[in-house]
Amino acid sequence: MTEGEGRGYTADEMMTVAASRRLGDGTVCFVGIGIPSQAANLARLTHAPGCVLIYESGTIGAKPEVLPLSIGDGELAEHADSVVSVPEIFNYWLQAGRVDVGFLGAAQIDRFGNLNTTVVGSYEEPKVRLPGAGGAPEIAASAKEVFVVLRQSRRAFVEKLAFVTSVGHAEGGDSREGLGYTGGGPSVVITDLGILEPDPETRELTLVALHPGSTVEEAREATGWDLKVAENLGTTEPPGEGELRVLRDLKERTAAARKEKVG
Amino acid sequence: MTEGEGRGYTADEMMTVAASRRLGDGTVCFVGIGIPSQAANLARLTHAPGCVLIYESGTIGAKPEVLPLSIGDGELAEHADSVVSVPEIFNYWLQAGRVDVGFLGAAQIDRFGNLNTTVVGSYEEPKVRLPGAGGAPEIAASAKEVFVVLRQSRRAFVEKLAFVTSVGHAEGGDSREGLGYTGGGPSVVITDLGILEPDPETRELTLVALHPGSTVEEAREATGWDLKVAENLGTTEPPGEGELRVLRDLKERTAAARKEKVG
Amino acid sequence: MAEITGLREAVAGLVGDGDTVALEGFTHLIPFAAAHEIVRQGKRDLTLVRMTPDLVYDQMIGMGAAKKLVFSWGGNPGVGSLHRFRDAVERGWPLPLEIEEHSHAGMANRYVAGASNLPFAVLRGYVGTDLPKVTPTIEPIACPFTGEELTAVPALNPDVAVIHAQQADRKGNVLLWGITGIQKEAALSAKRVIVTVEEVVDAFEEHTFGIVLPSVAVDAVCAVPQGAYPSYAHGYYARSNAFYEAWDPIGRDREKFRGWMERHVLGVEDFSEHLRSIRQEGAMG
Amino acid sequence: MAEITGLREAVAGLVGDGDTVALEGFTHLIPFAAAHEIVRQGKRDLTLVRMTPDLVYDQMIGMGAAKKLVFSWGGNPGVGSLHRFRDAVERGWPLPLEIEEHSHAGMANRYVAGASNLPFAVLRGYVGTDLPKVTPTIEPIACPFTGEELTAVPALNPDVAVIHAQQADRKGNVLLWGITGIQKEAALSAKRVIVTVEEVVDAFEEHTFGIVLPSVAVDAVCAVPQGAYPSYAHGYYARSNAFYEAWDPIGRDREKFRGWMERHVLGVEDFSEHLRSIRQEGAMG
Repeated sequence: MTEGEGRGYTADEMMTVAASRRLGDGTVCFVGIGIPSQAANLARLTHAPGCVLIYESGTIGAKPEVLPLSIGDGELAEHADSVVSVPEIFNYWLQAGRVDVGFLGAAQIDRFGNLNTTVVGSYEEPKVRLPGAGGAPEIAASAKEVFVVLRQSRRAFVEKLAFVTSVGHAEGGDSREGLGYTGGGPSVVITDLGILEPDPETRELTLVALHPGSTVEEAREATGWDLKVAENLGTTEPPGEGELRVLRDLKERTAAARKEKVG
Repeated sequence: MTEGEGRGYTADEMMTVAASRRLGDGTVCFVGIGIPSQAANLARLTHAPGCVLIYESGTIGAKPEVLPLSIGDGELAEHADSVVSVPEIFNYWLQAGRVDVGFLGAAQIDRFGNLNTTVVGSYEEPKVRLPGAGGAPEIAASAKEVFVVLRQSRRAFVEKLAFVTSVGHAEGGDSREGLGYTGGGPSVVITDLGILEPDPETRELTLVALHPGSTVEEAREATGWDLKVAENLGTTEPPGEGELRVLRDLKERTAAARKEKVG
Repeated sequence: MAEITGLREAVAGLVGDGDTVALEGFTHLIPFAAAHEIVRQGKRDLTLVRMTPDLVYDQMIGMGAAKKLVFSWGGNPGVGSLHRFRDAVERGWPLPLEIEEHSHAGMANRYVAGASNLPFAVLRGYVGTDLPKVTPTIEPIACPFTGEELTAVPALNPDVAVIHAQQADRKGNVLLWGITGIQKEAALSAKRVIVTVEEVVDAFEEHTFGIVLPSVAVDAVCAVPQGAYPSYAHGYYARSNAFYEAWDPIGRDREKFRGWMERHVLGVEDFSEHLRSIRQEGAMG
Repeated sequence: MAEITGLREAVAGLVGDGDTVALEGFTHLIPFAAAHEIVRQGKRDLTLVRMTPDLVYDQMIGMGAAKKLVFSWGGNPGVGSLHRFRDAVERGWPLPLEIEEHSHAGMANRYVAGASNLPFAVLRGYVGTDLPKVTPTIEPIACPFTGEELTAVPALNPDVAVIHAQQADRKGNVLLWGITGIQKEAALSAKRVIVTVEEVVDAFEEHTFGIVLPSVAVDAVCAVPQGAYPSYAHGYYARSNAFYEAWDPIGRDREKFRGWMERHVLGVEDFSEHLRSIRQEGAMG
């Protein structure tokens, strides 16, 4: 993890805050565990109180007090507007096009925002067996847009995925449209270094903003392909005091709640 | 309605009691409104307390105190073991093969137990527009066996149905098997005159028993085809005192409960 | 997100002439108040979708609001025929009524497909019946794994779904309990959703067979106490079986029917007046 | 009708070597007690089906009970890898593990098809991914009405489904509430059903997101308090996130894992002893 040295926040905090800012108020958001869940809840607790958070365990309008460790913690059902079955959440909500934003992480991403969470190495004789698809392929297929959040490195940002688990912009251009999906694919990739967005024509991920202190060279170094950079490269607004306080409070509450003894 | 003159019970009571006796204890029974509901509840209140009554509105293990007028009266949900959605009752229960006995009525029946509840006359210019299919086609398709209950007359027992709404034994013989249904089709037809069962080979409905006081001639007269009669024609045991008392109590309770004022 | 609004505004804003409209409620929670409002506003050329047309569509069809009916069982439950429905089908009065008929299982699965954004659903049924001869929306489909032949029916995606529920909270989340039938799927299959409720409450209580339709899946929530009468609202009031029985002679006669609708539906402002009006007249007179 | 019986008898009578077995519970109500009993009885050659294998299958796979895994997400939620699962897939220890992997939506719909007695389910997914290249149970299917191409997956019909629930009544009806995940469909898709419950009660209370699995759909009900530990039972006990975190170093090491399983699963009589045993040792030591 790169530290935002001397800047009073970490690179992960910058990434989480940047992701949370993209969530508009009232957005229906399909949330994964980890940074996505942090970012979505940060948004809910700051500028987007009307966000509707959906977890794939079937909770709609979840309002967790502390961050869940798993996708189905009791915390999520406790204050949810509704709790439905897993088939319903995937069929009646995600596939039905009711989700505005799907939030995904990945082990690997390619230049068109396709994602791998299945395997590194060959499928038959894997170097690393990853958890697999989970809800990701259909989130990538059916959410109106997808936010991808992951740390930028050559191991993660690769020229060619070992396995395509979830489709982003496929082969680029309008190739995604030929697949018959109703969702729009990734609209943004937020990393610890900056923000990438697909080019409107080619759909290739393009660096559009750097977080304070990051450089284009760093970003190029951390990307396994020849990274395109926008002409008008922006700089991310650093985390505000309020954002940081709410995020850290949330993480402290979560850590405190987890300090229960085993057994 | 033929009266069981001087015998202390009506022909409809005989029909209802005869139908109720066929329901074994513990049977999972998909119940329609009218005589089927009377017969199933009579069975539950007499020899088959472990019957599980399912109504297509989604109530499983219904235990109505009074007979529902509709398939979805509140009475049915009140003491049910479970209440599920309509898609679930049809998909997870009926189609899944969990129903032992489906109870059906009809406007018309043919010699192979096929049923019409759609139309009399032509479909485009109907003489009588009947209610239509409802749950009947899939009850006929998927219940392990089907009990048909209807009053015997030339208008109802016809040579050729105006419309096949629900499949019985199709064209007879093993023709039903070719349709790919998992249920066994009608195993008995109970009328106000007697009891018919499909011939094991031809599957043609055959009169196997007469209710007390009915004659073969009467039954033939009330049938629109050349009715087959079993060699060992039985006689139905008349309704017992207990059966009649429970049935009449049930109907009285029901009538009393309905005497609420309109508006 | 649902707006909590008046029924008149909701129907005016969300139901258009020529729309495909599904008013659902399986015996329980039938949205009579909304149906009356649609009739009062003179909506026309509707394609009405409903598993069990019941009195609610008998009234709408008899008033000439519908050009087509998609359904699976058209009777007065436990009583007999829907005479306005029959008159329209048998004699084209007041207008010819196109019909598209399925079985309950077919209709239920069509809503499920619609709610799931799939173009069709698969079930075991229809084979060997005459339904495929008269209903074009039934096709065979083969399992790509076993080769087995089954039946496909197309999704239902009404322009508007209307349901009645017991309660909404102030954010517009909707709670139903008791027999919930096909309401969830009907609502989720539609482009626009109107829900009438018995009351708007601060918080919901626990009900084991309860379902909550989240606010985000609803467009308008309208408080209409007794809005499901003469059907029932579990926990609020019982089904008026007497009304269903009394409807038979009214529905049977064109003049009686018109008169009744004029007095009790067209001639009143809203559903609470409707209820006063039929109560005044007494015993459905 | 469900028999209320002991877990040992239920597993002995209803689970056979070579069976396809689905232990379900989506984070909530994971049937750990039943999994341990299956391991203790030395069941072999099982095809294990589960959307999220979790620690429960990490333990079963590590003990060599499985020949095949059908799944959609194999991790330690919020913590990291399932090391026993990875060791079996990457290095064939203790036995090679055949895998059949789907997405969550695919698995969920496979259970729905199984519960519905249909040979396949239809969804929008898999197209453009590498999953169809490695998973043979994914096929294209065309809509017979629109021609649109979608994806079909075959039904799941396990020999045995095992779930954990909060309560059963004395007739064997089963009540679950909170996150109910895929449990209903898993149970209804299977030929035989075992349910472990926190307690058997005289009557159920109201719970809005509660579902009741009727007795007639269940074979055995076994009272096993805390039988979902270290997952949770809403209303009874919370998820032991600490256990999930502490599992990582245990699962990571073959010897540590074997030792732990021998001490706390094979070496105890039942799940209450298991709980005593891990508590005695303290902090997962």
